[in-house]
Amino acid sequence: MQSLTNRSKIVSNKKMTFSERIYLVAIIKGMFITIQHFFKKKVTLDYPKMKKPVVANYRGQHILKRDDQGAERCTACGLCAVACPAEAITMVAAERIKGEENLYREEKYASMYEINMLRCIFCGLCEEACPKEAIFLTDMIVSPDQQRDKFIYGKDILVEKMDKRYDTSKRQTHLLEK
Amino acid sequence: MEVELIFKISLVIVMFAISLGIAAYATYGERKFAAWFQDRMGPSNAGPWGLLQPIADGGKMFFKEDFIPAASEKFLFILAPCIAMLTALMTSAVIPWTTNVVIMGQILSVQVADLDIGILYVLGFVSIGVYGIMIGGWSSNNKYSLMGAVRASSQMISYELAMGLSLLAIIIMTGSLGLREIVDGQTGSFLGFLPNWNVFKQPLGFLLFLICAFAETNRAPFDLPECETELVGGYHTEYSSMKLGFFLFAEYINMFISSAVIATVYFGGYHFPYLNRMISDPNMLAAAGFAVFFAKIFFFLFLYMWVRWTLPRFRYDQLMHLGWKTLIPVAVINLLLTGAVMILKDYL
Amino acid sequence: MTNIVKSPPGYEGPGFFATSASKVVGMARANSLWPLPFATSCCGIEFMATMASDYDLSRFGMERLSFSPRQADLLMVMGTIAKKMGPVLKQVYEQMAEPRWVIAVGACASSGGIFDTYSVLQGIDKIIPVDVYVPGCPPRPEQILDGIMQIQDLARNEDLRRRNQPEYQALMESYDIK
Amino acid sequence: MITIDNNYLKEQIASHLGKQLLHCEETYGMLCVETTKESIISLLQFLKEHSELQMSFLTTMCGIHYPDNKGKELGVTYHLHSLVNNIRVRIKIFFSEHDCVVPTATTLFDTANWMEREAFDFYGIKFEGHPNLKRILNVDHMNYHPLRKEYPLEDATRTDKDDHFFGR
Amino acid sequence: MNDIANIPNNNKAAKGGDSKDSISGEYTTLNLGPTHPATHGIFQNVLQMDGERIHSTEQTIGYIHRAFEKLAERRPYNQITPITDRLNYCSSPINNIGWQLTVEKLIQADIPKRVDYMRVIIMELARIADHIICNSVIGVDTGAMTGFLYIFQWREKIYELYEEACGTRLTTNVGRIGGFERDFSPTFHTKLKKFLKDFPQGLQEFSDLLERNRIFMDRVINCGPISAERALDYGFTGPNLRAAGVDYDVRVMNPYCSYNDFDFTIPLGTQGDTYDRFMVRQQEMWESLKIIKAAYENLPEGKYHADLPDFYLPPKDQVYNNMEALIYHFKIVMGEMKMPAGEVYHSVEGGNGELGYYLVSDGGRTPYRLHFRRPCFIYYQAYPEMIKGALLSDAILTMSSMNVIAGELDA
Repeated sequence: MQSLTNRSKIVSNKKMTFSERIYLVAIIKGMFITIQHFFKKKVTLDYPKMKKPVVANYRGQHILKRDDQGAERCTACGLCAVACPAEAITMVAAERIKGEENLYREEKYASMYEINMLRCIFCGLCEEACPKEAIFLTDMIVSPDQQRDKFIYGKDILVEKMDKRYDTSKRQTHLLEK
Repeated sequence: MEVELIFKISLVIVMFAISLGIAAYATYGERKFAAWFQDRMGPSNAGPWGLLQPIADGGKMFFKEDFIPAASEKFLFILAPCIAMLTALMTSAVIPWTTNVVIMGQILSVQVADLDIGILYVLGFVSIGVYGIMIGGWSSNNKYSLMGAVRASSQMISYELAMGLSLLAIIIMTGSLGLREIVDGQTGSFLGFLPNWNVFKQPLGFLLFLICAFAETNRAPFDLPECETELVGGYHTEYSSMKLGFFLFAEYINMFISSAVIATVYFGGYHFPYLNRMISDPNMLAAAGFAVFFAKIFFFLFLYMWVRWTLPRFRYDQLMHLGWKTLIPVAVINLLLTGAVMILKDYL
Repeated sequence: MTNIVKSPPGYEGPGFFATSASKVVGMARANSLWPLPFATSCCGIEFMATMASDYDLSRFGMERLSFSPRQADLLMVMGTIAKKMGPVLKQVYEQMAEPRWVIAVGACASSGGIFDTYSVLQGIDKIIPVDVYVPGCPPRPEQILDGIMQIQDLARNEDLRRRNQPEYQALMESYDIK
Repeated sequence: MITIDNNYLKEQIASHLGKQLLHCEETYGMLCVETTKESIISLLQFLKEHSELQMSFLTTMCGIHYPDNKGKELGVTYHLHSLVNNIRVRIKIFFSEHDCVVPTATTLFDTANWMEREAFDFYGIKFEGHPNLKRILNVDHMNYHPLRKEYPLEDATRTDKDDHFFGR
Repeated sequence: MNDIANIPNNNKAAKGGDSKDSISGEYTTLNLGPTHPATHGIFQNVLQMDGERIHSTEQTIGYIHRAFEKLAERRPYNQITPITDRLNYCSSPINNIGWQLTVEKLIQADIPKRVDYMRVIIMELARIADHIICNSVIGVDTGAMTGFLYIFQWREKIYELYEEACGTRLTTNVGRIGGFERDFSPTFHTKLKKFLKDFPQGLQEFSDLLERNRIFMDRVINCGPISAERALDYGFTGPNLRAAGVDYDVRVMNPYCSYNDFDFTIPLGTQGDTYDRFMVRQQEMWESLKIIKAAYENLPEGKYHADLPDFYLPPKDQVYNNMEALIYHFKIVMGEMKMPAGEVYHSVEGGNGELGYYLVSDGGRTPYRLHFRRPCFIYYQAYPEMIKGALLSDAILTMSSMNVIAGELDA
């Protein structure tokens, strides 16, 4: 086969020198490397006693944000569900009735909003799709469970609690035009 | 007489317990050291620093379902781990653990049986040990097991030759087959500054013996009979529960015994330079000798692990080539040289 | 002599009533779960990361992977199980010696994930009983470890006789195992 | 010295195929040729053994299904690559789904073996002369060819999806 | 030994499964997989063995067939990126970016230089990550577990870099059609600098452990060789082809992402055996490192995405406040982009070789047909030929050195 480019270089040398042939040199060299590591500081993260910080834009469990007055931002437009490659999001839209203005920001809201966490692949497309700053992925980790049904997260889990608000200000800074 | 009998019986029990304990904690040590070699932490959740890990493993295995495959030879299937365990435990009978002790005025040797043919006894039991693996692999009626068994037996047979030849050189030098005499021949100093250990007189023989010991105990780089990536579990693929435990245990006991034999034959056993000059009380000396001996054993156990977590393993045919085409000729040359030196010594 | 000795505190329900003997054995089992990694795809790579130095599975006494199902205690199914693979998985499960636990790691093994397609099994619980589901695609090593710790809890609190209970037998029968 | 470019390639193919050249266009820098299944092997052989072109590397091949294209429902696309000249060509053939027997390319390229098995598995295209034409990715007892457009993607056993929202 | 070759049928052995020695003409059937430790649970090789020697092999694949191609026909263009993640999951970013480049070729987008360079950095990191897996697994399969654990720590560092760049570790879903979803964060820069500084030592240490160790060399030299002609006939690409001595590299032959700006050599082997494959991958990591350095040092200023209002999502604050942006946003997310009809083939140099995307668009919401040229799938069929007459251990090593990734194999 002729050479296709002029940038190639043969890198594998199969000829062994005498010192390589008698095994011992490489063995001792190898053992020297491993014994150095023996006394090195260990890199292990002793989970769960220690936790590794997760980056701000980590794609973990979702939350549905409320605005500063405590009203749900989601308007049940369904974009997140359409954008979901795993088809893990289901929602039912409802009209806001009088007196609920403090609960829901827009006139339409999601009366049911479920994410199947077992289906979800945490790709982040729903967050990207949301036009209302309502759904965010967070650095929280969805914990394993023993029952399959428990992984269908409804609004009770997803909607953020006002006393435990989640700071998403660092998440989408890149998407804002400076 | 009675004192001696009681002493021997208690020695048997103590050594039995020590063998088991060391084997158990060798598994722990292996896991911990392997972790340290690999920048990891190693077992840490079972008890403080994971010290209860071997007990957890044992406890789990005892209560695991005992599975005998329908296609297996049931009797042999059960017999195999027993043979492996039994031979491993019996080998230690001839090892002299330390200098004689004095109890109630009687001089007692801390050795279960001071046989004249101690070395032959060790070699004999080691070669019976392979039957455990062979029978286990064959009776499982599993192809991977069978291949493991075939590998194990051919490997053992090939490496036993070189091992025997390298030991022969020692026997020529000391003129005895008894381990006690071999140990006691290693007091004093050699060339003025080295301890009079056989390793300095027989460096080549030691290297050969060490390599063969690795092969005999099925340790990396010679762990072909059970190499995971090729044969799944090798000869013990079909074994579950404590029968598997026996096989794994036997491997560690064998490691312990072979470390003891290496220390005895090449590293002066319980002797250490100036030890018997510093301590005059025989019982204290025995205790110190015991400690020295175990320190040496532990070093070799560590070496086993160190090598295992460094080297890749051989291929089956390369292993055979190494055994037959390299180690045996070198061992013969070593033997001839030793003989020649011995004859020359007589003339000079 | 009407004084009846009170039963020791334990877990209610048949097979979950842990006595002290069971507790000791359970502790031993929990700390010596030898996994059988049934890794088929992406999650298998994440399992490698869990096993590697940074997360180090050996802390739980789990670094001895037993590829022979006879010796394994924990079947870790990681990655997509296609319908072609299903019977193989079931056979592996059947070959495992009791007690055995199963952990479904990742969206694909737990539910099929994004692969809602003709060739993919929609969750391994269709063919074998699953003890713990770990969500994520693939889960972080932390999540895998969380799942393993849940299995440890199960092992620790399991009664020695549970596997002989009619409930357990019925469960096995419902999966047509043995 | 001939410059080997798409025009040269086109001329060569046209002169080889004659009337069998059904369609030829250049899209996104790659020449795309349509021919009949009778002449596909001779074309592939011609290109492979051509002393100048040396298109001896079968990059990939795959089936395609146009259910509305009556009489030409199924197709196979070959991508050839000349490593020496660094030029690629796409060759397509179309045929009826009732007569989906195509001569095999395994006689020319060993690599065609699994690709043809895959095309058979997905589209039911039968490659005449293939040494081992059976399903490759799906289970043997599957009774349809899943990538044809009429078959659904979804697995019928999925239980956790409620389709009536958003009309999915 | 000659009579072994012309024994016609070994069905008997397959049925009975009993082993006799080769004189009687029967072989042992050994099922390597689908759950063998070295196959990582994904494919099956039925070996006809004469003792430890392999007489013939029959492969069964498809154990994780996930119907990517069908799935791609039902998903809008922007939802295909997460699917490509799972093709060759050892180097997901290459798959992601390869797909985006294909669509960009279809829509003939003009991509800024900065995006190209950012892509090069991410892709070369992915290549390193991919080769780390392959080479360390060769190490593990020879029994050297420790090297694997040393080098894997560096993979963990690459994971951290991915996490900085896109928010997750393995299945990255990085980049969008037209560029990236976000610029490299400041932490990414510091981490990348640290990686570039420290990784050479780690790689060197791994080389020292294995490369010139005779035990290792004996194991891998002459193990599963394939000649250049046969390799080409079997459609080999990537490191495996280069190990056979053909300097075909998509990055050089059909440069994409401004790869022609970078100067790097193509490492070659001679015989196509496992040692060649190992060494080629080893050297490619050094080359990738060189490319990353060059790309990072010359990283141009500018936007991290192309100006493609029809395909690239508008900035979020405009979506919130501006009606026009909101309409575009809806259109893109729903997949109602103005996708031109046409056919395009684009290939990138994936971890295992030429990763090609053959996209047929009819102008609709989803691709009409999307065929992936999966290098693994194509070259794995050469396996029986490569291990014929070899020992069982060789078969295992050949398999791991070919780097067969299940996701890519079965699609």
